[in-house]
Amino acid sequence: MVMQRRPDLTIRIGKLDLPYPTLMASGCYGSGEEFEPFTDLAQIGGVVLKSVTRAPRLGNQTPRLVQTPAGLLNAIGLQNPGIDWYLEHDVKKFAKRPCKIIGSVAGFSVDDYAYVAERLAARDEIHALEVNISCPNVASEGETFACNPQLTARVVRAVRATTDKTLIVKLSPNVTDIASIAREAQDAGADALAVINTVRGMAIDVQTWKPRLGNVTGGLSGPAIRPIAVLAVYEVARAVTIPIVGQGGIETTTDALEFFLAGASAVCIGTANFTDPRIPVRIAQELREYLEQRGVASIREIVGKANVGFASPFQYEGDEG
Amino acid sequence: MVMQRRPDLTIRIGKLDLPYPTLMASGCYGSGEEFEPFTDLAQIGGVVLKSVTRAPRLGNQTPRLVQTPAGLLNAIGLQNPGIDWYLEHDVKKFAKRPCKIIGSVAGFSVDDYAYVAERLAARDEIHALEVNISCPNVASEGETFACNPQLTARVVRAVRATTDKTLIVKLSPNVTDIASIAREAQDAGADALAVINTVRGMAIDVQTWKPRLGNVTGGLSGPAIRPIAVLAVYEVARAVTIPIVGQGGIETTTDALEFFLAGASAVCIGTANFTDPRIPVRIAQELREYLEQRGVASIREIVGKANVGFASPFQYEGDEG
Amino acid sequence: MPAVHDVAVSDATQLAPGVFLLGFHAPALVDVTRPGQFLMAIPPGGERCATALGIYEAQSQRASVLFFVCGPRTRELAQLRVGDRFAVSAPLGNGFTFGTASDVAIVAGGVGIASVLLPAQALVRMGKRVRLFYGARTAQLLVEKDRFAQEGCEVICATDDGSFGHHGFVTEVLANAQRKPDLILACGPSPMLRATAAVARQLGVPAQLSLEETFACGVGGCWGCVVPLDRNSAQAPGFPGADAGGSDAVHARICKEGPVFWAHELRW
Amino acid sequence: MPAVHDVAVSDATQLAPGVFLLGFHAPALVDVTRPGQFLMAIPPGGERCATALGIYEAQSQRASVLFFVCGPRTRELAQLRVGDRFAVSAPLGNGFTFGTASDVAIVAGGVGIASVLLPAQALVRMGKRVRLFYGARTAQLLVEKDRFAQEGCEVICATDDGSFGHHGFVTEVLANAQRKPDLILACGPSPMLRATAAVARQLGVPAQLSLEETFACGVGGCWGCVVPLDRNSAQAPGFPGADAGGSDAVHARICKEGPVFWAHELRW
Ligand SMILES: Cc1cc2nc3c(=O)[nH]c(=O)nc-3n(C[C@H](O)[C@H](O)[C@H](O)COP(=O)(O)OP(=O)(O)OC[C@H]3O[C@@H](n4cnc5c(N)ncnc54)[C@H](O)[C@@H]3O)c2cc1C
Ligand SMILES: Cc1cc2nc3c(=O)[nH]c(=O)nc-3n(C[C@H](O)[C@H](O)[C@H](O)COP(=O)(O)OP(=O)(O)OC[C@H]3O[C@@H](n4cnc5c(N)ncnc54)[C@H](O)[C@@H]3O)c2cc1C
Ligand SMILES: Cc1cc2nc3c(=O)[nH]c(=O)nc-3n(C[C@H](O)[C@H](O)[C@H](O)COP(=O)(O)O)c2cc1C
Ligand SMILES: Cc1cc2nc3c(=O)[nH]c(=O)nc-3n(C[C@H](O)[C@H](O)[C@H](O)COP(=O)(O)O)c2cc1C
Ligand code: FES
Ligand code: FES
Repeated sequence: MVMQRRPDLTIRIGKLDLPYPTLMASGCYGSGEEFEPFTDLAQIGGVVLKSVTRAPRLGNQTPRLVQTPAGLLNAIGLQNPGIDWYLEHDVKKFAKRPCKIIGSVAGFSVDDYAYVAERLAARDEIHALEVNISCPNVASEGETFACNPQLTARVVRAVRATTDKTLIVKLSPNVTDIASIAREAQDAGADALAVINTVRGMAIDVQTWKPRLGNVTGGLSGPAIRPIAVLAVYEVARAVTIPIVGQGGIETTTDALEFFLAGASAVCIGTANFTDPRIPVRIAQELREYLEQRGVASIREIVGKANVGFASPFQYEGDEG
Repeated sequence: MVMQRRPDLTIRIGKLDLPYPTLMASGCYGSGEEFEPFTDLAQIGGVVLKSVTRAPRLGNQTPRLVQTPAGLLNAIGLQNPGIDWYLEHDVKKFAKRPCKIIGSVAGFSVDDYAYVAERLAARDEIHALEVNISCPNVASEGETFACNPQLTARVVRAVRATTDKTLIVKLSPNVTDIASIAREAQDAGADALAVINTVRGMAIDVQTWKPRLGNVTGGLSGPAIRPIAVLAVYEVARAVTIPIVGQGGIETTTDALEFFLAGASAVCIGTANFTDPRIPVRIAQELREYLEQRGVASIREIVGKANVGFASPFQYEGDEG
Repeated sequence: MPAVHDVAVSDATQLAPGVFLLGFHAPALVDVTRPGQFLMAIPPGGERCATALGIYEAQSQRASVLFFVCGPRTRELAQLRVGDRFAVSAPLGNGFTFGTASDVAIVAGGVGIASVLLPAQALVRMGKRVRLFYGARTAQLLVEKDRFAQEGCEVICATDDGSFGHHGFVTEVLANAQRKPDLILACGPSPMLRATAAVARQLGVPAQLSLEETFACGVGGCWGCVVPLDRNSAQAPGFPGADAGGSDAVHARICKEGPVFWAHELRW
Repeated sequence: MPAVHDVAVSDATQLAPGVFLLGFHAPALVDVTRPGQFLMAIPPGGERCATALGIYEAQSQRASVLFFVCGPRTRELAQLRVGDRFAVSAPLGNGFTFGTASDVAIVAGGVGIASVLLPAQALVRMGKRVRLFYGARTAQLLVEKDRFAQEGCEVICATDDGSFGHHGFVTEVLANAQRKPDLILACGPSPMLRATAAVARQLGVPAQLSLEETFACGVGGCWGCVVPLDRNSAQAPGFPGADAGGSDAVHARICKEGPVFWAHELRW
């Protein structure tokens, strides 16, 4: 069955209307400008900017990157100029981009998050906010906000109070039960959830007997983590009603489809841009062809279509080998 | 500097003396017999048997396996004949193996674990026990024992009470803080810790719109998870004093060395046997060459040598992108 | 006796788009291979499980595999050039058994063709009458059909698109064949195997099916490749674990107890 | 203007064990490449970041890369055969600047040789005097040294094992050279670059170093490849984030602000 009109790829995340369901991941795409020579930004949904903090950050010692099997370890350390300089010099440039711009907020206290979010959201060049809660909370011995339901709720409530713009809360996979964190974020006012951030990992140099990353530990991204990310989306989709931005190892159209079918309303592409900057536009085009071949009118119709729950009443039974 | 005597690869785990620091992972190596045509079992440390339960289990629907980038998803569902038949027919055969045999105990209640462990440990053919606590506890809505410090402690105490043989407790990476679980297991009487079991994940078939595993979810193994496993060993090594059996994606001698340098006293090889059954013997030989070249007398001397702690007082700081 | 064989590529041919024939020098393997057995091809680049492939040819010191590129591992194997070395664990599994059959119908679909040349050759050598019922999506993918004719088989083809032979499924041709065979051997995608089993039941002819499933170890060590089998089958692993379900079915390992099973003993 | 170029391999040569020269037809790239720029080679099999490689040659519609196999990505590139297609993002980064120098010393160590042919050719064309100080582990790895002589450079070699030229580091030869150059360009492993910087300081000669670091994006988008740089450097990214440390050092991106930096401006 072939269609009359071309399948619809547009999607709405909270108040944010996207022409394509493909976002570029925070920290992986600069502000879009860096990739303009290699792709057409008008054919992607939007760019999630590198996370910005209250104070400027020099970031971690190098090496900040290590290649691993089908994966990439990174420990950038949130290098960024700080919100003041950022608002003064960077943000105005974003108006030129032919795609949506989503700011990313990071911090080390609930206050940090609220302060940066409020000032960032106040700018017209910023169409929505993502909150990167995979940061340590100084007030509780560096416990990661995203790893504690209460801390998650407090950050989200504080940020929510500062803006009406679409709020995407980005969850960490480094938890025992991501669904419970997802519920807290939804109840605290999140408009959408980004699932997942990087998985913690490390690599050791067997020649020098030293960790290979200057920061010792880092975040694992790329195809290696895709099965972990697909499951996280699948579980979160059963726990919340707000839209999910699926991410983690998306490199092909098949990969992206796994996330939509698991329950994501949009996908985010990070590390794959380091493999081939043409991938996001190719995925958008192939998604349309895929829907066309199956006579599906809109990408929205396949969201969660493979989410049939679990084989056992005990969600974890049967996958222990 | 070249040595007189060949470097020593022997290692002691609790009361278990291993001629080589290389174990074959539970569920990946049958009882050793299956791989005898392809390798020399006398050149591996030992085989960890497939986990056995109180009652027989038919296991999960197929497909039980899915290839992922540099990884393998499995959901076997602990197919096994149950402890009675196992003791009667299987165990006596193990005496023939030219390597150590480590029984693996699984269960769905504290009682199950103690019952199976006691009967298994009573047999001379079984030189040590590994406890696979990545199973759901029926009594607490299927919560995974390994994901709850109290449940972990209760299982380990119960099993400890049944035997003096070396007890290896196998930890799950699907937790917020693996170090705290490791401490509980040590305090409850574990002689050693196996780090890590598989990482939960799933894959979706974009043609049929169904999960690719019959069980929906499964456990991810192979090189893809190595950076996650190396960090888990690194963190656990800082939290406990008992030996660690490192595992997760070991395929080459370099990989194995990463685990020793992170703090493992022995390594366990699973999925790599599906890649090439010659890998374990090759790693043992190359480990000896590596030590020889560096004039290191024993593998024991490099354990934890790259474990320098963390860059920031906040263990998680800096790896959030 | 199976073993790991280090081999060198002797010839590499693309038979059709995405379909490759890879020959290699492996005297030791050729001597011990029985029809219907398979090998595990060790990936040169590592990082993945070995790939299960039927042993297509085994003659005068040369063995070969015939495969369709459908993912990263077959793509990697398709890049091997003459002279390149790689390794295989082989031979594995239990092959076909011919008994006293005198008129054998071999049913092959798609890549299934890769596992049926050796049985065809053996049966012809034994003076049996051999018909190959060969189905594929389209004419271009009916690779090696002439080869089977040369080997002395009667070759009957079917294509989904009607571009060659019968327009439809090869099992339809088998069902309506004038002469009834006294043994059916089949290898191919599981829908085709199920259809073959149904036809065999109708005709009252015993059928052996070579099953496919995702493998990890290929040697019986991981229990990843099971199929429900009649507990009374001679191939059934004799322990209760496999029938905890209480049914008369047990879970047998395709790689170890199979890959060839009697159609009437399967409980799938 | 950088872009993604789809190219076809025109020639593939093994120069020494593990060292490969890969030529490809890329007219559009050749026209715009400046000496010292690099490319990101997109991995044919995916699953990994593109590989940063210096642009070795760029002439008459053909460009090339010269690389050492040290991991999965370079291994994959080494398997490309004539006619195979792959893609590169290029040209990237800022190259060397020659100013009014008339006597230039180029220091290359190991794979560093891959980034210095284009500047050598350009300088010779401009009538400058060019000496190549070339170091490697052993004679066999002094690949392409004759090529540089043919191009009109005076070639001075050193090997760690003394198998060819000076026995020791090439920077020692530079330090004791009779004639003092008025500009030094260097590319190689960072210990060699640090030694070169020290020699340049002693001699009071300005030096440009082409740095290496693990890259991900190669285009300035991920901040994975930074090096501490004097905040007053013309190449310093003009914002405070980079000097939150309070030091006079800022973190500059090697792929974007570099890969070539003035030795005296580095704070490493
Ligand atoms: C006993 C036995 C004998 C065999 N003999 C042969 C033989 O002789 N010749 C032969 O060609 N094959 C044979 N096979 C099949 C062969 O082993 C498989 O095709 C093998 O998995 C190929 O590996 P791969 O890495 O290339 O593809 P894989 O990575 O294993 O992928 C296999 C399939 O999965 C699909 N897939 C991947 N991701 C997704 C997704 N997200 N959604 C939906 N589908 C997806 C791919 O498209 C592909 O069709 C045999 C199998 C067995 C068990
Ligand atoms: C601007 C620039 C230009 C460059 N130009 C060239 C060039 O022209 N030619 C060239 O050959 N290279 C060049 N390089 C270097 C090249 O990009 C790298 O060598 C590249 O990473 C190779 O990728 P790979 O996947 O083959 O190796 P990788 O997988 O990246 O491995 C690289 C190194 O890591 C080591 N390693 C892996 N695992 C471990 C472990 N556990 N412990 C210790 N060590 C380990 C490997 O042994 C290897 O030495 C350049 C780099 C830059 C930044
Ligand atoms: C097919 C398969 C079956 C497994 N079965 C078990 C099991 O029964 N019990 C257990 O404790 N671990 C089991 N595991 C986990 C492995 O023992 C090992 O801990 C894990 O795979 C990580 O190591 P690897 O990456 O080297 O495979 C299984 C793994 C695989 C791939
Ligand atoms: C180099 C690098 C830097 C990153 N920086 C950030 C960041 O600043 N904030 C954030 O929320 N996520 C950051 N991430 C995580 C990505 O946004 C993305 O969630 C993750 O990499 C998984 O997607 P992928 O596998 O497609 O890359 C970073 C990832 C990488 C690889
Ligand atoms: S594939 Fe492992 S048992 Fe069959
Ligand atoms: S490699 Fe990404 S900024 Fe340099």
